[in-house]
Amino acid sequence: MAEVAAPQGPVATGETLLSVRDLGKTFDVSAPFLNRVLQGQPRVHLTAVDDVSFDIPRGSTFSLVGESGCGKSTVARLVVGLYRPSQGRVEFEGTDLARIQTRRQMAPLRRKWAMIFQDPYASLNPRWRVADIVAEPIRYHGLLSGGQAIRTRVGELLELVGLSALDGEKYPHEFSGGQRQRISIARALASEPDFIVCDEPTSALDVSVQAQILNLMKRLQRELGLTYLFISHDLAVVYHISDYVGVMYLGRLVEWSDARLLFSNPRHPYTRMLLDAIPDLEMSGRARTPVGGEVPSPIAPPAGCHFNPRCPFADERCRSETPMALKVGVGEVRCHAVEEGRLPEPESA
Amino acid sequence: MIAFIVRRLLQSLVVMLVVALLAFSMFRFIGDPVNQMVGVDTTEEVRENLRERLGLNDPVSVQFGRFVVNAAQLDFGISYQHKKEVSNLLAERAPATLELAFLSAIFALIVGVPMGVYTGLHRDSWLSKVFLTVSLVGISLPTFLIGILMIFIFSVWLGWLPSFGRGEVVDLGFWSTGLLTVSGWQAAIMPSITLGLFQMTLIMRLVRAEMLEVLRTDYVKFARARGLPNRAVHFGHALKNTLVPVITITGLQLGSIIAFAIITETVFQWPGMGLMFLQAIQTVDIPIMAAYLILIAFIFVVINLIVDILYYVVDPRLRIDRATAAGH
Amino acid sequence: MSVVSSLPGRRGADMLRRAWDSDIAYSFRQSKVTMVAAAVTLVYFVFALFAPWIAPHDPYDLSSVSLMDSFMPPVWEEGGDPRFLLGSDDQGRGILSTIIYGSRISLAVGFASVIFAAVLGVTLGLIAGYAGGAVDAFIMRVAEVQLSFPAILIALLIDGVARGVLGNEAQGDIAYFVIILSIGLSFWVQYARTVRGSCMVEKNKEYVQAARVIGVRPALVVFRHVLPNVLGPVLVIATITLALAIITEATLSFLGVGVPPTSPSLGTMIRIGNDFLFSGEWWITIFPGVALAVLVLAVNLLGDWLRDALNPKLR
Amino acid sequence: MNETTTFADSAGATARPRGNRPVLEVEKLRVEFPTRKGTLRAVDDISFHIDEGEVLGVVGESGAGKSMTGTAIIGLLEPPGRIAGGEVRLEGERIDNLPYEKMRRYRGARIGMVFQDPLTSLNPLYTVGFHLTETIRTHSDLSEKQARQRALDLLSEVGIPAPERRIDQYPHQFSGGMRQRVVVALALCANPRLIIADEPTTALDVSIQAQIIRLLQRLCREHGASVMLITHDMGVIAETADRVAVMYAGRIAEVGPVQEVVKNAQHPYTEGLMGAIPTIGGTHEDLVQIKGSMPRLTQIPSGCAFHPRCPKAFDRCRRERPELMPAGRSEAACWLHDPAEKGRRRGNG
Amino acid sequence: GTGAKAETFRWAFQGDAQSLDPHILNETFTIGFHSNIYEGLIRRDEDLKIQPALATSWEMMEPTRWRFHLREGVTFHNGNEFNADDVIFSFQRILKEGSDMGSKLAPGTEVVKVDDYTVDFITENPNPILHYEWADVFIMDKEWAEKNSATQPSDVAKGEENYAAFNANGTGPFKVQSRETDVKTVLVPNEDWWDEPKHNLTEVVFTPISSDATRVAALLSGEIDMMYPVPVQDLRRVDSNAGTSTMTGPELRTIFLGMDQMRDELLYSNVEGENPFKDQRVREAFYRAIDINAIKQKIMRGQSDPSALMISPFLFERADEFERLAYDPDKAKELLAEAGYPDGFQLQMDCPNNRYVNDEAICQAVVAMLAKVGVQVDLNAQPKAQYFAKALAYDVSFYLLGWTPSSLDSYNVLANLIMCLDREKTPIQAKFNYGGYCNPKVDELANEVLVETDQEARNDKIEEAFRTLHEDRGYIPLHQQYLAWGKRDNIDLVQRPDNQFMLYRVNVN
Ligand SMILES: Nc1ncnc2c1ncn2[C@@H]1O[C@H](COP(=O)(O)OP(=O)(O)OP(=O)(O)O)[C@@H](O)[C@H]1O
Ligand SMILES: Nc1ncnc2c1ncn2[C@@H]1O[C@H](COP(=O)(O)OP(=O)(O)OP(=O)(O)O)[C@@H](O)[C@H]1O
Ligand SMILES: [Mg+2]
Ligand SMILES: [Mg+2]
Repeated sequence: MAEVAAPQGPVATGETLLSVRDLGKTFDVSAPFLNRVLQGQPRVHLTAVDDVSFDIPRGSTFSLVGESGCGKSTVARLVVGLYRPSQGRVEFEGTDLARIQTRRQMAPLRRKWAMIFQDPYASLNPRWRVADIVAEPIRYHGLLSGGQAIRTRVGELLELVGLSALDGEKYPHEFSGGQRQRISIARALASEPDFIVCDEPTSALDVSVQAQILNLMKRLQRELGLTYLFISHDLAVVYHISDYVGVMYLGRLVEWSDARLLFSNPRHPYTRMLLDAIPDLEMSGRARTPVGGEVPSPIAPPAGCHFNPRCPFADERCRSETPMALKVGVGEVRCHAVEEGRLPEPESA
Repeated sequence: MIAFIVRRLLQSLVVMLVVALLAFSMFRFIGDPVNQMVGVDTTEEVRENLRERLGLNDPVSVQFGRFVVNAAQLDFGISYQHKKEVSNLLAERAPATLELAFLSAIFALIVGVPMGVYTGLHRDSWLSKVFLTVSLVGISLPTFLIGILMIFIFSVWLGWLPSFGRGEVVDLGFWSTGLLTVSGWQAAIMPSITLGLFQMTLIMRLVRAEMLEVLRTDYVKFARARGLPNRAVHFGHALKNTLVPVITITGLQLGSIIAFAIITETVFQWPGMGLMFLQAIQTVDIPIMAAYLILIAFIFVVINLIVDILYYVVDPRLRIDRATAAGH
Repeated sequence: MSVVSSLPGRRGADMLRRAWDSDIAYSFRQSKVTMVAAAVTLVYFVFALFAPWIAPHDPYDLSSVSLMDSFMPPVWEEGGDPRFLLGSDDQGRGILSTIIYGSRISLAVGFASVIFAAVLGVTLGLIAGYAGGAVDAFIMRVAEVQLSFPAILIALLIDGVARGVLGNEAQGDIAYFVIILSIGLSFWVQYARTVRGSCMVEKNKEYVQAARVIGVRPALVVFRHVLPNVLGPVLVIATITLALAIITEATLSFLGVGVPPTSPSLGTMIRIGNDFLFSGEWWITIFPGVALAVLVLAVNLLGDWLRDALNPKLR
Repeated sequence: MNETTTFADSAGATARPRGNRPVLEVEKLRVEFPTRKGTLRAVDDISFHIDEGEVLGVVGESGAGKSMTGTAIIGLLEPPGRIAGGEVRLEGERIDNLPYEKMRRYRGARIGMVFQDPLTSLNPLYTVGFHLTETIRTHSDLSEKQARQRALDLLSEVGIPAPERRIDQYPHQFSGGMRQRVVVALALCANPRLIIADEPTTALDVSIQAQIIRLLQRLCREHGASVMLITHDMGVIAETADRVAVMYAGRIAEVGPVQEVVKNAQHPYTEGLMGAIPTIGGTHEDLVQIKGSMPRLTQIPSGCAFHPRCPKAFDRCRRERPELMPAGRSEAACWLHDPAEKGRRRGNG
Repeated sequence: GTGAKAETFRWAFQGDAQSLDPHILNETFTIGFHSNIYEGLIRRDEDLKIQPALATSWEMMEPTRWRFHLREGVTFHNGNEFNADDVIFSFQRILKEGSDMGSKLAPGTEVVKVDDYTVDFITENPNPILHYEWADVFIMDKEWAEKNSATQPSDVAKGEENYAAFNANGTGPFKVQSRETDVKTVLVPNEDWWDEPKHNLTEVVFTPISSDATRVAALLSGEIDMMYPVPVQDLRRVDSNAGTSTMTGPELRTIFLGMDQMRDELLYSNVEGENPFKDQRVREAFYRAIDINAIKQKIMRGQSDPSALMISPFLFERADEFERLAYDPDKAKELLAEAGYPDGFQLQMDCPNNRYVNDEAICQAVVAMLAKVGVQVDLNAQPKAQYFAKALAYDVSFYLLGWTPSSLDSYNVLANLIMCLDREKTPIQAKFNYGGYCNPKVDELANEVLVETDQEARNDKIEEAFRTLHEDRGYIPLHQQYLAWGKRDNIDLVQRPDNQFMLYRVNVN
């Protein structure tokens, strides 16, 4: 299975736009000082992202999937510079973001990326006119000067995402969820970025609207050559939009690979479990092995492989030793069982 | 829990220190304390001598330290006006004010909470509207006006209730109470209603707002969906959840009650601390002002502590971010 | 409609219509009580603003006040004088004129202190909410200290301090500043707490993060994005504290530590009139009392309505 | 953590006890909200039934009126919402006009309900045990002690490990999945004949979602209860339901056996909906996209509410409102299936 | 009620006696309150005639030596004997730090014990009215004071309370049973009083009620038996109420306006470089601007006697020879113009607001009246404590004050208010002449009055002094306010024009 033909497409051709290396982020979630002193509680750190590495070639879509709290959004924020990494680094077009100290130096980079958020209701400032919202990056980065120029550009952007230029006069609450998400996209495109981080952009939308947005995003990617980091917990959506998919569990990237490959031939038991859990629209009558249990607390994750308590294949080693990333095809997987080859082959879907 | 209480205590200590600093600055920097103590014809020599003896020539930090130490021992010096130890003065007056505040708070609670629950449950009934309107009027009439009108009606016109004072007071050693005599209770009726009215309307509106909010929550809906009787839904689930903010606000309001007692005490000639404080303001009797300041802060801190502990008892989630709860 | 709206001339009309159609305007039109309250408040405003043109006399112009005109009952009572519609007070000032001028003081003091409190509270609240951490803790501790002293007490204290520091000068013009300062100081905590709460909610909203991704400076984020979105509750608090401030000013004046009696506010009038309740000159205290209660009631009603109208949960 | 085995047997179960007698019959149900802009019809003359032991899935986009239907059936519409017409019959007994007290006794005892968000469905101030015993004792005359025993049984039945310890804990000490189990237990306390589950899994992670769905399925079968499963996840319906009703703008667009609706949609809306759902293993082609979005209830178009978005709309759709009519093995509210129309069009064509 | 049963008498005043220490404050109410507990060598009867009290008789041995024979067999409330040592102790005590009574004894006076019941006073100068003010010099028990370290009225620096401020041990008709400052003081009759009690009380409860309305209400509702002052506007109401009535009569106090005439520039005025009050025309303009009858009619409701003199006509038999300057605003304006202030000027007026009957209202009226002649006055009305602190610091430009000569003699007025202020002297000469009016001729006359023993000649001199003051317009006398007491009809009491309340003349019927 590993020797699937190298997938064609951006991977082979494009240069790497974003490179994430050994990225880690810990939050201090300790009890207040006094509690620690009086009750002898230790300092507590929550490792939201742990040793995550991946590359995104220009013009492709890299998706992160995983259950709630596994660190997807944290990765996204690290990538766009909302958080500083606790370890590792993020390189954008070869520039290490950690090296940049001042806001001023960061500014030219910032306009090269943008972000789209999950909640279409919270991601637009309700007190601003749509035109102002979309124009904010233009104004802030000083991309255009003159009210008329900006207005024209905003009109273009709105039309690009399938709205009317006249909609700029309105306020966000006058739009439906799908339309708002289009406005978000228009804003994201305003600074003509190369790279857009999409944090669950469709999970608050209805399927019919989701389809519109997904189609729009794909169209924009084709037309503008955009690169996406796409975050979702809906595997079907991810499958649909991605070139590469990474699966996260408790802060770690347990497996990443070419999208089709990953779905047709999942390696990691967790990936398999996720795929199994998806309700099957095809109603193939396939017998599935539901995995019990819930995601443990990220504050005290299980030792060794974080997945071991829920994993049917876990053994002693899994419980004690953290698996290292293992190169498999284009992607990587972190699993002792895969490494040892003691994993049964999944029946292919 | 211990850590929580210790933290609260530490914070209280900080609050008290800040207040003490305020009080001390008042004491030290408003006018020359020596001027307040001696007559105009006192010579500079005598003044200097006095200054030295009072320690006013020491470094300010030393003076503050002394002030705090003294205050901690309840020694606030001698009132300029009464020529009497402030702590004794306050101790004499405190029972009156505290009893008044206590009665008002009780009144506010036992009338305000049921009215709030009623108006919350029966949002659109005419009685609710009456309650709400009346409560608005209650908020809009200044306390002193209410007091004056009450005296006018119940003492002068109808002659039912005494218009001033505490009635007969029984001395229990350190505490003198008016709650053991009929005349004491009679005398307390109008002042405590006057004082409690504002808080009552506040509590009523708060309970109502909270009830409306809680009745909208999923767990109330779910409780109904489980077929629980209204009583259980309204009181077991809804009311209990409103208690958390109600306790908080009531606690905070107790502080206000004591402060508003100043007005009520003035109108009804209630012999409490507020009356004395007002007189102290007019005569710039700094020691009394300073001590009252510290006392009020202390009461507030204690109430807060109790509120926090109650909070702890009521809410198993041990959420201690009161700021958000008190926000609405 | 949007085509029309791009024409500058029609834009104003369009906005008006939008405002008229908005939920707030609708709920306003639905509530008769609120409309009456608004009308009453408006009348007070007009009176306050145009007092010199509206009031029959200028009660502050002492040379026009004659002691011999004092204690005139209202016109409809026996012995009433048509010059004094609502009667006159112990100095011969017309009650009506004095009420009009007094409301002016009450409203001015109320507004000034509310604005002072709002600016202070909103600023501190935004700082605390956005910065978090130690700054937040510090501001909130200060707020806690402040909270232990309710409005009236703070006002009295500041007044007392001012008397001590400024001596009797505090009686003059400074009296107004002292009152505004003291009432304002005692109300900022409410603003700060609410704004801090909203700010902490808003700053985690995605539109704020969107601005941060663009790289907008924190100060600008707070000012341009967060501030406009926390103003709703601020408006509600402002209305409610306006009513409170007016009462507080009246109370202070009643306690004799407010504005000087030569330019009486409603509270001072009530205090003065209070002495004449038993002697039958009820109009000296009752009319200003009613005027005060009606003003405060109207403002409170507005505040009440505003609170409900701006609360999305109640819609 | 041993649910894995507990539920292994429930997977793939297809045979259900089936009676012919409908447990629930809804006829021409209409729910209205008076608003400032006129009366808003959230549920518009819908009719359907649920047979004994049957699971009826209800799908539709947000705001289609799914929850309103459920809430109206259990009689918990919040004013100003009200039932403006139609009938609801539970085992033949009309329940939409019962006095409050009588209906209250039915709630929980004869109809149970599960809400979407397990985080907010439980009162944070009470223990899980209190919730259970309170409900049990409301609907039976068990003693405190017996009720507690029953509560313990229920907890272990829904797969809460160590119920003895857990029963006295507060909701916040439970994870999301655990809480939803408790909620299910609460709904089943008094063995109701019908369970209305309003998006019981939407707030949960995929892996937990599968667990809860299976739990619900199993328990209803064991208790012999019928289920009205409201969701907007077609996948969940496909896995769980026997029949499915598709709602659009307050009306039922199509109702039929689940296989039929999924694979052989008769209504253009259903068809579009199915096409809009991305599937794993499908192509990366653009998704089928229904243009526009569901109308606001205040601006429902005349005739068939779907006609502005419908690629197959014709004149009649704009004028006349179609009722449900037989279409294949299902029923659909679409003029395309009107025999007269078929004839006419055939004739025309 | 019937005679035999316990008669509790409840009464109220607007404030409390500031202390129980009889020497700490020279203030009418406090002294009046003390006079029911403590006694002086002499006392005044209801017509203010001097009566023997703790002294049974006295004589002037020489112009500078007076002998007082003390009453024997008198005991203090604690049972201690009263004797000459107590008298000497008390007269020494009033000169100590913290005493406000020092002025009752001329400087340099020696108090000499002759025997246990005889005391001589040796003065530096002859003084025909030496003992006139001694009804207010209360005699304390020396032993008691020493035992409780209360030999000094106050010692602020010690930071201790003065025992005598909260406990009383006099020889008077009543004993203090309990006291809560500002709340309640209960007195009971002194069974061992040397004099025949003329009351039927078994208990006296005193409550201060500062709010006028509340105090009136308390009387009307029968909660108290007697109270004063009754606000003038409420007199009618109290009278018309069944069961209550008022007692009014002119008080000895004269209310007047003072002006700063000593500074070269006023402290509180917009006039720079000169002091308008130094100009007699300005003072007269002020005088004439004030419509005293309007004040009487509207503010005092008739409860005042306009006065042309700085002393009550009761206390100076030739008072009727004086007449007030007529109210004449036009003349006032002319005078101001002549003086160089055609457009008037601005100044600040200090006024107490809780000291005299309607004090603040009077000041407001004065301000309004002056406004009519072009003088703009900022009114600074303040509680008496602040007011007196300010006035005693001579920090006023224009002020309202009231004065009762405690010796009931004109010399007291001259010496305290009219002679030239001399702050260098100890005690200060004319201490209460806050405006520093000064005319050496008056000083000379006053000094003669002090030693003049011939009544007619003395009156001539007094008349001349007052005439000079009047011509100078040194003060603007306003009126004598009326006493206004309210009581229940079943109470029998006597009202003294000096506003002292003699509990031992109260009967409850
Ligand atoms: N600012 C923060 N402080 C402390 N903990 C945080 C913070 N942000 C995130 N976390 C924790 O880090 C972990 C990862 O969070 P993250 O938001 O990245 O998850 P996610 O995969 O995006 O989840 P979801 O699907 O719910 O959005 C979670 O356990 C979360 O509680
Ligand atoms: N209180 C209300 N007042 C007015 N309209 C309401 C009210 N509650 C609900 N509605 C309207 O009723 C319609 C149906 O709502 P319902 O909650 O049944 O939708 P739903 O299909 O359950 O959607 P979702 O998938 O979002 O839960 C919605 O369009 C909503 O706008
Ligand atoms: Mg996330
Ligand atoms: Mg719903």
